Amino acid sequence: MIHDILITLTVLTNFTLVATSRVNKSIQVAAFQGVLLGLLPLTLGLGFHIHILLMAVAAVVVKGWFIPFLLRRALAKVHIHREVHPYIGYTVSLMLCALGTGMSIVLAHNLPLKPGGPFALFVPAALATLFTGFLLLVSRRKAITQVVGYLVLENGIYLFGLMLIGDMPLLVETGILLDLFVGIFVMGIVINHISVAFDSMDTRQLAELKD
Amino acid sequence: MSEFPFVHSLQVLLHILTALLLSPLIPGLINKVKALMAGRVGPPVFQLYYDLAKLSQKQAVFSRTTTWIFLAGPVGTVAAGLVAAMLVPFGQDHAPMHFQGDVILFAYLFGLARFLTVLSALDTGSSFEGMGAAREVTFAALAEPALFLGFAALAKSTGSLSLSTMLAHTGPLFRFSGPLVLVLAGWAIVYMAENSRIPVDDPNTHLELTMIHEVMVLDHSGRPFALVLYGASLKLLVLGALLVGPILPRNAGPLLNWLEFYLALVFLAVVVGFAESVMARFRMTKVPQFLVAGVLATAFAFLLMLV
Amino acid sequence: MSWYLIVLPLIAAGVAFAISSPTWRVRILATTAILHLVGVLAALGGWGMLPAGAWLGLDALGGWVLLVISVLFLVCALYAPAYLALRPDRDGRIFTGSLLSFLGLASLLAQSQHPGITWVAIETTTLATAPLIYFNHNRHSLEATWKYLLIGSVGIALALLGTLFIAYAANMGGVEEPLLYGRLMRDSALLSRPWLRAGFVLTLVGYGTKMGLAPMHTWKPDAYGETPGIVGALLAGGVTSCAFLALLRIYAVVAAAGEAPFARELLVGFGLLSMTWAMVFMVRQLDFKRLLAYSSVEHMGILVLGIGIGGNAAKFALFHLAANALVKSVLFLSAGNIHRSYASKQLPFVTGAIRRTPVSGWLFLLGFLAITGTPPFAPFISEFNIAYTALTTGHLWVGTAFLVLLGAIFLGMSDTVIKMVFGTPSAERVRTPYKDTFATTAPMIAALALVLVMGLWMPRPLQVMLQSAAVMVGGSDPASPSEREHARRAIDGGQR
Amino acid sequence: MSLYLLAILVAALSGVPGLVTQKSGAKEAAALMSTSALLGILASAWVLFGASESGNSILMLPATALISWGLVSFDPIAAFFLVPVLLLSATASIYGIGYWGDHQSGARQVRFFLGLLAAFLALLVGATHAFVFLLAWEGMALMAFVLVMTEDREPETRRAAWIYLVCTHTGTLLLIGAFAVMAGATGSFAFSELPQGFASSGRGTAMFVLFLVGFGFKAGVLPLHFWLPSAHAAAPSHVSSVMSGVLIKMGILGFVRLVSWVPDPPGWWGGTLVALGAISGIMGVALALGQHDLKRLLAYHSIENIGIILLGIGLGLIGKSTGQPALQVLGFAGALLHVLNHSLFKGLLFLAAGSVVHATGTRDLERMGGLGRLMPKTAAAFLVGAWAICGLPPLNGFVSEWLIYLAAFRGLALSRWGFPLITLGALAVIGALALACFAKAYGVVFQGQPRSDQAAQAAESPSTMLVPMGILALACAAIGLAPVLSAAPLDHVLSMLAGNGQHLPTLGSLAGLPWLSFLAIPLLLLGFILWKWAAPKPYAKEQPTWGCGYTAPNARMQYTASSFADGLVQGMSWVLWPKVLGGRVRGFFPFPRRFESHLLDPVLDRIADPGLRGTAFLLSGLRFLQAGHLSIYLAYVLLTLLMLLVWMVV
Repeated sequence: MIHDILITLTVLTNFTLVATSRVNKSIQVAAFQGVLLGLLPLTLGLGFHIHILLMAVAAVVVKGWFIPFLLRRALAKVHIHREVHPYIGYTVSLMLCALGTGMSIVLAHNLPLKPGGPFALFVPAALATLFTGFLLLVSRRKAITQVVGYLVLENGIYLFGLMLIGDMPLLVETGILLDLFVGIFVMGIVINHISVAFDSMDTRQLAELKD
Repeated sequence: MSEFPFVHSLQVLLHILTALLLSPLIPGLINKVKALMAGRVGPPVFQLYYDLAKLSQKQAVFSRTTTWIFLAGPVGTVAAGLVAAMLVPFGQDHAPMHFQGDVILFAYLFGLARFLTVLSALDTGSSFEGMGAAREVTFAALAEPALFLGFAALAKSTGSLSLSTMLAHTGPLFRFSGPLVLVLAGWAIVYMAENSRIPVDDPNTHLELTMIHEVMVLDHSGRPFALVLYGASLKLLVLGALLVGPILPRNAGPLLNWLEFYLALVFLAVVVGFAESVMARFRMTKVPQFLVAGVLATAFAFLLMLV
Repeated sequence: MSWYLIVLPLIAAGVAFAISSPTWRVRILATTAILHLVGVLAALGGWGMLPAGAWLGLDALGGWVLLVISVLFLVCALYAPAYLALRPDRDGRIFTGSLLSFLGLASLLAQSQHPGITWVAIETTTLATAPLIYFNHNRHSLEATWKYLLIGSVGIALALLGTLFIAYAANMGGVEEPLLYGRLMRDSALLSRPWLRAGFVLTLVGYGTKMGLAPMHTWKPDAYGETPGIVGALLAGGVTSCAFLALLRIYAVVAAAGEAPFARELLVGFGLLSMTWAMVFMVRQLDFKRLLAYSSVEHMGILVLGIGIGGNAAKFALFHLAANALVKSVLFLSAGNIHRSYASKQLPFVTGAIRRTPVSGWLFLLGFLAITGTPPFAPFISEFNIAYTALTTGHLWVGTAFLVLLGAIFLGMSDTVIKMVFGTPSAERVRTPYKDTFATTAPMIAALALVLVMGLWMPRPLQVMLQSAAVMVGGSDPASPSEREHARRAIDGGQR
Repeated sequence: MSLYLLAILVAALSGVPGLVTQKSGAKEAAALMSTSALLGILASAWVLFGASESGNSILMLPATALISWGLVSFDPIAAFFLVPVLLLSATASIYGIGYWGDHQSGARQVRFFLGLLAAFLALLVGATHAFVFLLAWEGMALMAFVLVMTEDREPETRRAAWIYLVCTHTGTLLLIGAFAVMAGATGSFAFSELPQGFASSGRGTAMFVLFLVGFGFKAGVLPLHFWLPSAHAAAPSHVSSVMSGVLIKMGILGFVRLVSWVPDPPGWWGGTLVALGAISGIMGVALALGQHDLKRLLAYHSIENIGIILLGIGLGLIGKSTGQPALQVLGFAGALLHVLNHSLFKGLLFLAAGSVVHATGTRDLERMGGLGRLMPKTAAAFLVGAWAICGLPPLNGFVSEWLIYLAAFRGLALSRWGFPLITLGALAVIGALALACFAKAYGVVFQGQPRSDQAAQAAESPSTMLVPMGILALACAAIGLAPVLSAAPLDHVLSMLAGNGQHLPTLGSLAGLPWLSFLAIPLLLLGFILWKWAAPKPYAKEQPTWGCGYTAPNARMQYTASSFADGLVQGMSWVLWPKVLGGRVRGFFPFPRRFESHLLDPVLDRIADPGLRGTAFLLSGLRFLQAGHLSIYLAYVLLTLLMLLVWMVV
């Protein structure tokens, strides 16, 4: 089944994301993940209804092209290539990511599924992606990598949302599309300001406000 | 007593006269005993009467720093002492004034006297008199509980809050028993401290730095000083009546009762004189321990009552 | 439903953003605020007549929250002209526009009967308020904005996932779109329990982040500390109320499905944790704006604690929402004035505020006393009743912990407040030209007066509405003696 | 009832003229406050002497669902407590004209808040509903806080006011808990009798402990007294007189109300109160002995007197739980009368102390002396207060202590003889120590020679300050000389404290109050006659004090306050732990040496302050939790989520 392959690929991209040190590559991988997820609704056998098409196109365009474009533009300004000295090293990150994926499977096991759907892998994959996004947010120092993490986190939610796209398209569309557009847009602006004000994108410098 | 209002009135009159006139005799007796013990002839027994008569003729000298309080001390001491004398039974069963709770008033009248004496000492601004005043209040803080615990024991025994009943009707359980001995022992200590007798204080010295009462009245003279001396003797009498009260049998006629009372007072004076002759004054730091012994004695008396 | 409540502020926001005259901009702001309040009051008349299938409309709960936000907004809007006049260096366009958009979005949220719309409204309020936090355009405000956005967005993403979980729970049970709250509650027996529980956990963490429940509150001190007082007031009283409302809606569904014990346990836990965390950071807190931020964390804790205890406490948690919002406006606005006068918000530098800014100094002191539960101010009523309900409905240890924490927080907070308000202004500190004027203090005085009135009296229709709102969130039983007395008095025939 | 409400209103408004007019408004405030006092005392007399028809009149405030019924009831307890409240407020207000004149900072503010304080106090005594009670309670506390803060430029004042605020708020929180438990039992926030048997239950115990600590904080019961000395010392003296005279009595009011609700108090309640009373009384006076600050000294005496009052209430409670009406009547009556008496003489003492501070500009005892000649009227007023507070006949202090003594002596006959015995011993010790302390205070301040230039240049205070002292002194004398006047009002109050269907004997039948008046006559008469006899004749010689041979004594060589108290303080050093600085003098030709001894507050300086500092330090150690790193903040969110999910699954 195609959707199972796509989901497996998504989970694999998660591991790539936590293991990569080059910022540019992590943007690429996130974009690839976005495309994967964007294509996913077309493979679910729900037909080519206007909702489904809209979702697919929007996701592919936004996740696969627009956001990576924004991020690359910000990256070009500050001349950063590598994420050096993350809070959590790459090996440990990989292990944590594996652990998270395992936990996601356990957790998903506790959540019953509607019988007969094609969604067996969706819940663990969604939770694993969510966790990966969180892991990136927590472990990385560069603001831009953190935004990538946020993007991955959103991908996880999107993946879960696809489970409902057939029965409740309205809810999913309103939520997810808005989230994608506005959230990332504002973040792009903020990243812009940060690079101007701090002349770098290391969030270590963003720790002056504390107790 | 209600059967013989006339006898009763007579007794009241006798009581008042005793309180007013007889007290200066006690210091005289004590001093006579002390002199005899020391092998001297000593001053006459009525010496204090002569002193008082002479002092009341003399011109008084006042310190420039003093205010009216200076005079209030001696005046208040005598006034309070005389009123207190009306609350304690002498030779008869009941004091001229007796009511539930008079025992507290009795104790507080002495407190009033002390307060005014101390203030009149402080009024001079002399550091010697200040020192005496400080000692007076310090020792009183220990004497007071001993007095009250003794009252508590008597109250527990008699079920009464009136001094007359407590002293004159101590009850069969109490009389000549262990608690009574302890109470009397405690009160004897209080008696010596309150009256500034040896071993707490030495009434004969005036310039030694170890004194309490005498140093507080250094600046008094003339009539105020007469009041001071009279007040001190009054205290000896009234507290003496308190001390001998519980052991008087009071079972004979009025006349004999009074006789017993007077004899007991003489006996007390002799004992005090004897004690002063054979004992030395304590070091000032030992005095609190002595007083604590008094508190403990009366406290034990109370506890023994419960057994 | 009242479209105009949503549309009017949004149009006004557009206009304010477009025009160039600062004078007209603040006039639009104030006028919109007044009109909005009037509109809310008019719309409240119909809270009981919400049609069953409506997607948008005011019910008792939403009406109560919207009323609070509208009043709070009015206070801030009346304060804004004087404040903006003091800040000619900053562009008022984005500021005014953001404020007005927030009002519109809050109106949308309050009227939303659909979890999706609720979520959208929350998301957009986050975005609308982000520029407000960045108002000062310096490094610190940027850092605060960055933290606010990222933590807030993550939280909201979790809330979205939680909403989707609940939708899936409904989907499994065969409940069809549209997933209106009313329908979810009516068909609550059909919802899948594991999904519902997981969904509640996710929304609790998500909206809890937005509310500022410990330990997800960490953006709060930074954001509140770096914004102007007026924004702090709006965030602490308005945005948090929005998130709380969103959480309450989900809680109502969960409670209707019979999962209330599970949810209440979580709410009580978060409540106590928030109060404890706030207490830890309020002790020896030298920065008075951060102090207020932690106080906000504390009071968010009290809100969820009240809901978690349930019954009478839930009703007074709703009451506390209003009390807290209004008092926080007084505190943040006066703190802003004091900050302006001293050009510092740190303790060793700010002393003797009642000498330099007498009105603001007194208001800050009174606000502090009010928020810590001093009668006859309104927060006392709610804190008293929450404690009472906890102690008499079997939550003995919760009630005890609540009172102990209130005491400890008072201890910590009073230390800073007294050092700041009393004494002599330090001589070395430069004196800025700022002075208390009528325009910078009158809105606060009005707000404080309202808090005082609320502590003593409340109009009958509002009481009825509050009671029905409480019933929606599990506060059905009139457990308090005051309630019983009231009932008895109603029987007696109203002998006033 | 309407008189009572009018009195509250007038008191509340008394400071307002000063705010709105150009003139200072001090006289207007005093006039309004005096009017209020007259109205209020009239109303009280109406109730207490039984002229009032119904006894209790109840006011219902306009209510809402949130507040429910606001009840204010002018019952005998309220009427009794209202008398000192308004009397002291009025005297303080008159006194304020001269004492806190317009040249002082914040004079209008002081008058305004003093008016409000009086109003809240007056409302509190009549509050019979938890909300109204707490409202008036906190209102009172806050007004007092602002008044203590009057001289907020002094760091010490700020600290004192802060400690006070924290203590009073803690107390209020405890009261909230207590009222909650109580309302849980009675089903109403309105005060009403508790169900039979509740007091002995676990919840009843919790309620009692909460009330004990809550009211104890306000009353200044040791070890909860530690806010009191510094707050009283820091406040303007007329405010101190109100605080010490009536504000701390509101804690006692609370205890009295509590007694009236409980039909069957367990025996240990009274025992606890007696024990606390004994500790407060003895420690209070012991700590007072070692003070150098005149107002702190008086403040510690307030703690002592609260102890005496608690002894009385405790004995009364023991009487109530063991069914001994005599004990009940005497204990409660003594405590209640002592409430009134203490407010009169302590108010008087604070006013006189204020007069001294006003004249010399210092509170330090060691810089005073000889003021009796310079300010004779103030000295006389202080002497009356001192006389009364030592419980010496024939003034009012003796009467109330006498009643408590009577209760204690009667209690000895019970099987629970221990607590009466403790009372007896404690009262005896307290009496002796108080006498020592006030001999020291009066002696060092007013007698001897001035120890400093300020003291030497002191002058008598204006009549606006002397008249209030005179009023209070007269009141002290009136109660002392005619205590029988208090019997009927006390019987009225006592009837509210009786148990279920219990008829208490009258106070007059248990205590021979007329005897006290009767015996005062010979005492005064003798005093008068002897005075006439011994008074200095015009030709009496005046000489310097005899220096016992030392020819050049000066004022600094007088016995000081510290030396006076040294014997007692050293004797009790095992509980007081005086802090001594400076060493012994050694050798034959010693260098000049300094010597100081201070008496730290055992609770504030040795427990509360270090405890709070330590706690704050520990809590500061948790600051690392918010070090500013966004990643860690996000990790909190993640961990919370994971933990909750795991918790949900498990």
